[in-house]
Amino acid sequence: MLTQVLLIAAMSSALYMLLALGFTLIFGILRIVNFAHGEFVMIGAYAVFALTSGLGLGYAAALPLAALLAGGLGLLAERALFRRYAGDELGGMIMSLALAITLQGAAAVLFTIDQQSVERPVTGVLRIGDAVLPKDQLFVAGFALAAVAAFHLLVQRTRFGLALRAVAQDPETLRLQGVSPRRLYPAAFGIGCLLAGLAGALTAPLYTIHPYMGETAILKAFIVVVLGGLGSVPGAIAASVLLGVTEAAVSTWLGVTAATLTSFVAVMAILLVKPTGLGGRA
Amino acid sequence: MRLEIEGLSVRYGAVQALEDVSLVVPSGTTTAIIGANGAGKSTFLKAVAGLVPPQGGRILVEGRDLAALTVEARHALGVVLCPEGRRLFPDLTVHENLLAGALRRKGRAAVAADIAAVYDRFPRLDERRGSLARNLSGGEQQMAAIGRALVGRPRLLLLDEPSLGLAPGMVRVMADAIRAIAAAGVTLLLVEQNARLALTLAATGHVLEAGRRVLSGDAAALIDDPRVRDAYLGGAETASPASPEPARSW
Amino acid sequence: MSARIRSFAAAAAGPALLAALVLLPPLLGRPFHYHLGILVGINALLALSMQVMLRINQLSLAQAGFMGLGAYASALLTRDIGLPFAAALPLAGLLPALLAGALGPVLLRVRGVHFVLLTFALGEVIVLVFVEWVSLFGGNNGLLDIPPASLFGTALRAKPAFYALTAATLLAALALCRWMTRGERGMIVAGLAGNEPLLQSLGVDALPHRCALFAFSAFLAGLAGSLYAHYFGYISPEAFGFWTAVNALIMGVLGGVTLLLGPLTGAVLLVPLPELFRDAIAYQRLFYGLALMALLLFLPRGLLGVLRASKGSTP
Amino acid sequence: MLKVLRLARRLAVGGVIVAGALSGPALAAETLKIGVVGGLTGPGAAWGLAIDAGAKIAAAEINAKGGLSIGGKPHTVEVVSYDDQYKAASAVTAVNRLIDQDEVKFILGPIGSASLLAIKPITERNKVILLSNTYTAKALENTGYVFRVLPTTQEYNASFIDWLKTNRPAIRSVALLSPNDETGWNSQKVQTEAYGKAGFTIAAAELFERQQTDFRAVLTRILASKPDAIELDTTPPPTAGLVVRQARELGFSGQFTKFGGVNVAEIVKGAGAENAEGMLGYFAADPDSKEWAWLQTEYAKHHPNEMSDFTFFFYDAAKLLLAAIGRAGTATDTDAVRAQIEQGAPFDTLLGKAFWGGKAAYGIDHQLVTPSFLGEIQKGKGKVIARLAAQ
Repeated sequence: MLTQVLLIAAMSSALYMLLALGFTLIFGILRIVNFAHGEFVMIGAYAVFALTSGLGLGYAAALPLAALLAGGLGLLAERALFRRYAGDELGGMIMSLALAITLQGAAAVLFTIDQQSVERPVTGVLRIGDAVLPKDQLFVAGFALAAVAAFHLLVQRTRFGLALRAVAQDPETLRLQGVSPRRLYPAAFGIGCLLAGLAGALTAPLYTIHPYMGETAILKAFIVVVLGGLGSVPGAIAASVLLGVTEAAVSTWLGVTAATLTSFVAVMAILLVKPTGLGGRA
Repeated sequence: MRLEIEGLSVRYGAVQALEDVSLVVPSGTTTAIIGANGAGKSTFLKAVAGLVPPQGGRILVEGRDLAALTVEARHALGVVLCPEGRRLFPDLTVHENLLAGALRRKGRAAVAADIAAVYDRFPRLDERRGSLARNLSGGEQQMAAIGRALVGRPRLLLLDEPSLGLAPGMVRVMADAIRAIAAAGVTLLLVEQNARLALTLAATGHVLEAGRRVLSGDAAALIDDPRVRDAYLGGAETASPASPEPARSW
Repeated sequence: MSARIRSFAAAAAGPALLAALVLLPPLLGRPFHYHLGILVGINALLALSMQVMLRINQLSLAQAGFMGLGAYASALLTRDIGLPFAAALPLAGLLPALLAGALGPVLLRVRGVHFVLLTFALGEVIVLVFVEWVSLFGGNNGLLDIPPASLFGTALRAKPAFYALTAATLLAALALCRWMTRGERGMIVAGLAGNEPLLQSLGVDALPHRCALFAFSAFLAGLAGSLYAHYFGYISPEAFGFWTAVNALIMGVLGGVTLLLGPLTGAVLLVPLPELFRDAIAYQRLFYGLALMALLLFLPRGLLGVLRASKGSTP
Repeated sequence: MLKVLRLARRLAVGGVIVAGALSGPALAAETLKIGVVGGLTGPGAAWGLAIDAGAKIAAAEINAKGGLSIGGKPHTVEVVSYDDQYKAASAVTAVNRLIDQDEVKFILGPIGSASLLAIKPITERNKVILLSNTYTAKALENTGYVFRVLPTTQEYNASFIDWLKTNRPAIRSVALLSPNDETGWNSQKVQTEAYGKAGFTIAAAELFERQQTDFRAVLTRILASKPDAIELDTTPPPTAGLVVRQARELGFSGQFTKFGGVNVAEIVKGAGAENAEGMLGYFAADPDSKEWAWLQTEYAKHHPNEMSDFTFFFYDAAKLLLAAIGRAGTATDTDAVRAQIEQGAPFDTLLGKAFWGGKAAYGIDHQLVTPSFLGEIQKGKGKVIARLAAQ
């Protein structure tokens, strides 16, 4: 049972990372708590659905397209809606709530409220001892980890990533180096939404798709990011693992509702001791 | 790069930070601005860099009015501020901080050469290139901050309190560095509480009091001016009686 | 327009607007309008409780949880212990106020977005306790058969009577908030909003005052909860979750965050809004979201903020 | 001046919004209004739309025949629907509006337990007839005007479990999985008792949160108890599909049963046809029947999404109600209409003969008892394998 729990934890952790990284990136750069983040997950999932069932594309082609679409829409949203709220935490939060409601409504109109599903690209299971490892989940976890690694490289190894890290730490000083934070916002928002869309596109074959699926996603992203410290990438990664393991263990041995309660009590406890989260610095 | 300031005034809400300040920094020279805490020295540099909007007056670089230019555009012209308190990116390494200074620039090789030059100037930084900025000592931070500004290829370098909180040995290192920068032809505008240091490094000096320029002149002469000596030099050594020219508007 | 007339108009505009809003349901006269009036009142109270915290630049998402605490307290005290409503109502405010007062010294060390997240988690924990502690709170099932509000031995079963109670509670809360933002107290509140030097010059220790305001905001939320419980006669945890707090926040922001009448204006605007879209059910959520975005984009300082700005006075 | 104009425009916009919200629609002279309250948007809207469509199909049918004759006068039947978003407060608003503004005396819905419990005092006080469906046992407690028009597990699961015992003797132990709310608690209790009474071992009884999509942990827990069958009870069908798939992937090869109601299309979507193969469950209606095909065509005229089988019950309920109003000859005296509803049994419904029951369980015969269908999922389609008459 322990092996199974650890496997479940590992797979959830990888997904949580993907969910949380985009969320924390957008907060780190624009100081906007994007409550519509879950809706970009939903967009990614519906995009895969539309591209595969509607246009007959293969999943391998639909996956990157869906992520790009979510990223592109995020870029547009930054231009049209969020630009004016950079640095205004309250205003940005409220605008993102309005956007979340709008996107849910739009999805319900476009795709109806029916649950949809996407054909799984991978099937079958791997067995490790008495533990079972579905291959599609393995694929999702592997792809998610690869995306997290790619994101890490982008942030750590490129000039663009350097600018992103710099603007998150001190936007004014970045201006003094001749780089305008405003020029980084669309890309940051777009990448954040792209990661969300990728999470949605990856999980689309795993779960069913519906217009309100974003609310579950945002809750997870929220817990992870709060635990890890807003804007902190290493914090988000650590917190994803922590949440994945706690959830798997508590819900296996104590039950599901206990797991929900545990995660929120853990959030409060950690925040009370360290208000900026695990990886955050005041 | 010649800097001309005409009647500059800056207000923060009800507080008048600068009032009708005029001065000229001739191209290729080092100019010092001294004054007490809160006299408006940092505000002056921030106004030149574009971080605070002036309420009145003009800022001209090579005869060009900077009013319409953003901080970033001024940086592109070569107006680079090395801010008070160093303002390194705390969670970037020393090397990354230096790279951040060159984010605007294209051409990797030239940037790499400039960074190598910084390491030559400050060997200590080279040793600490992989350390996070937040873990540096004050002197190391100041080296990194100046290095970052230099990598931005300044033509007019605005240095805000480079000696603040440094040990005497480190102050000497800084002074040498500043002389070398000046020798390379960069126009320098230096703001310092350490008036003696500033006036030793500069050709010309200006004294700010409560947002107004009250005294200007040849740096060497200012060091000997009793008013400067009493107020800013702790009335230390004896000085020659030569009096500087009185403040006047350009 | 002479300055005197203008200042008089500015001074009279608030009370006139308030009177107009309060008298709207009796003028329209139908029970359904009273019902909407009651909903507006309860929502405005909650939005007002959020505004108390927003005044010191702290956004608390725990207010819906505090409202729930008030609702459950009031319901249990009247239904199971037999306390009269007149006693349960203030207790329903005091209980969340005590909790907020007790947690305040810990929570309020944190500022900005971290405070938002902390209060979000607190709100979720409160609701989860309602869900999980089935024997006391009835779990997801909620509490049934909550007795109607009654004063002086008369049950306020009729909508106009309950509307009067709601309006009176809201007016009292508005008066308290106004009192709080005037004179020296007002200066302290302004100081708590970020002007720390001002506080120091007043010789005020910030934390106790912030705790007191947090407790006061929880008190208002608790009152809203009590009214909710006794009006509907039935409560369940989902009514006090995240979206309730968010809706109250949106009301406050739409009305105008810094203005006393902002929350009420926002509630008057938003509570009936779904009624507008009732003929286009499939598009309801979409239109609601678009309407919100439009309001935020075109009236960024809130409806009242715009009205005041066009009058030429600064808020 | 410009400012004044701008201000005036803003005020006008605000005024329109408020006025629009407060004005009620005018009453047509010879119209009978039937109210619908249900979750029409948001998660679970499929069931709310089933109420709406059921009522509208029945209304259209009778209007096409020249309207409903009440006391000799033909009335056009109009359906007025409000969304309660599954929230108690919104349901109360909807009911207030229906009773007060629309002057409606008959309401179909709601679905959510919270909504029903919150509006019941109002409808009872106003003697408004409520044809509802909620799984809570409290729905019919102390009521006079509430009818439940959809059978719950209580009504049929004993005969289903008996069938299982006789026809699948290899199954000895059952694990139950239900949503963690009033519906789930209630149905899990009923199922536990019924399976226990029939001699099955209850290997595990687990609850989950409705928004959950990942069940591997809880399934690991369930599979550790080595059940022969997993009973999915009132788990919403799309979620049930996910559970089935994740359980199969974790190596569960036993039987799935879902005696809390099956929607084949939704389960197959979530589970994949190969994983759902062989699942046994309660079908509200026979998907291969001509009635189903007809209703589905009618449904498509109202809503674009796939029809939920709840539509059957609300179509029949609306017809039942309209017939009772016609027989009572009054659209205002709800006591007379109630008497007609109670006396009408047994009725012919789309599903076959139905009647009122429930006295033993709830104290009042306001529970509709309909024929039920034991179905099996075969190759992604629902096949009825036994038809159990109403009893």
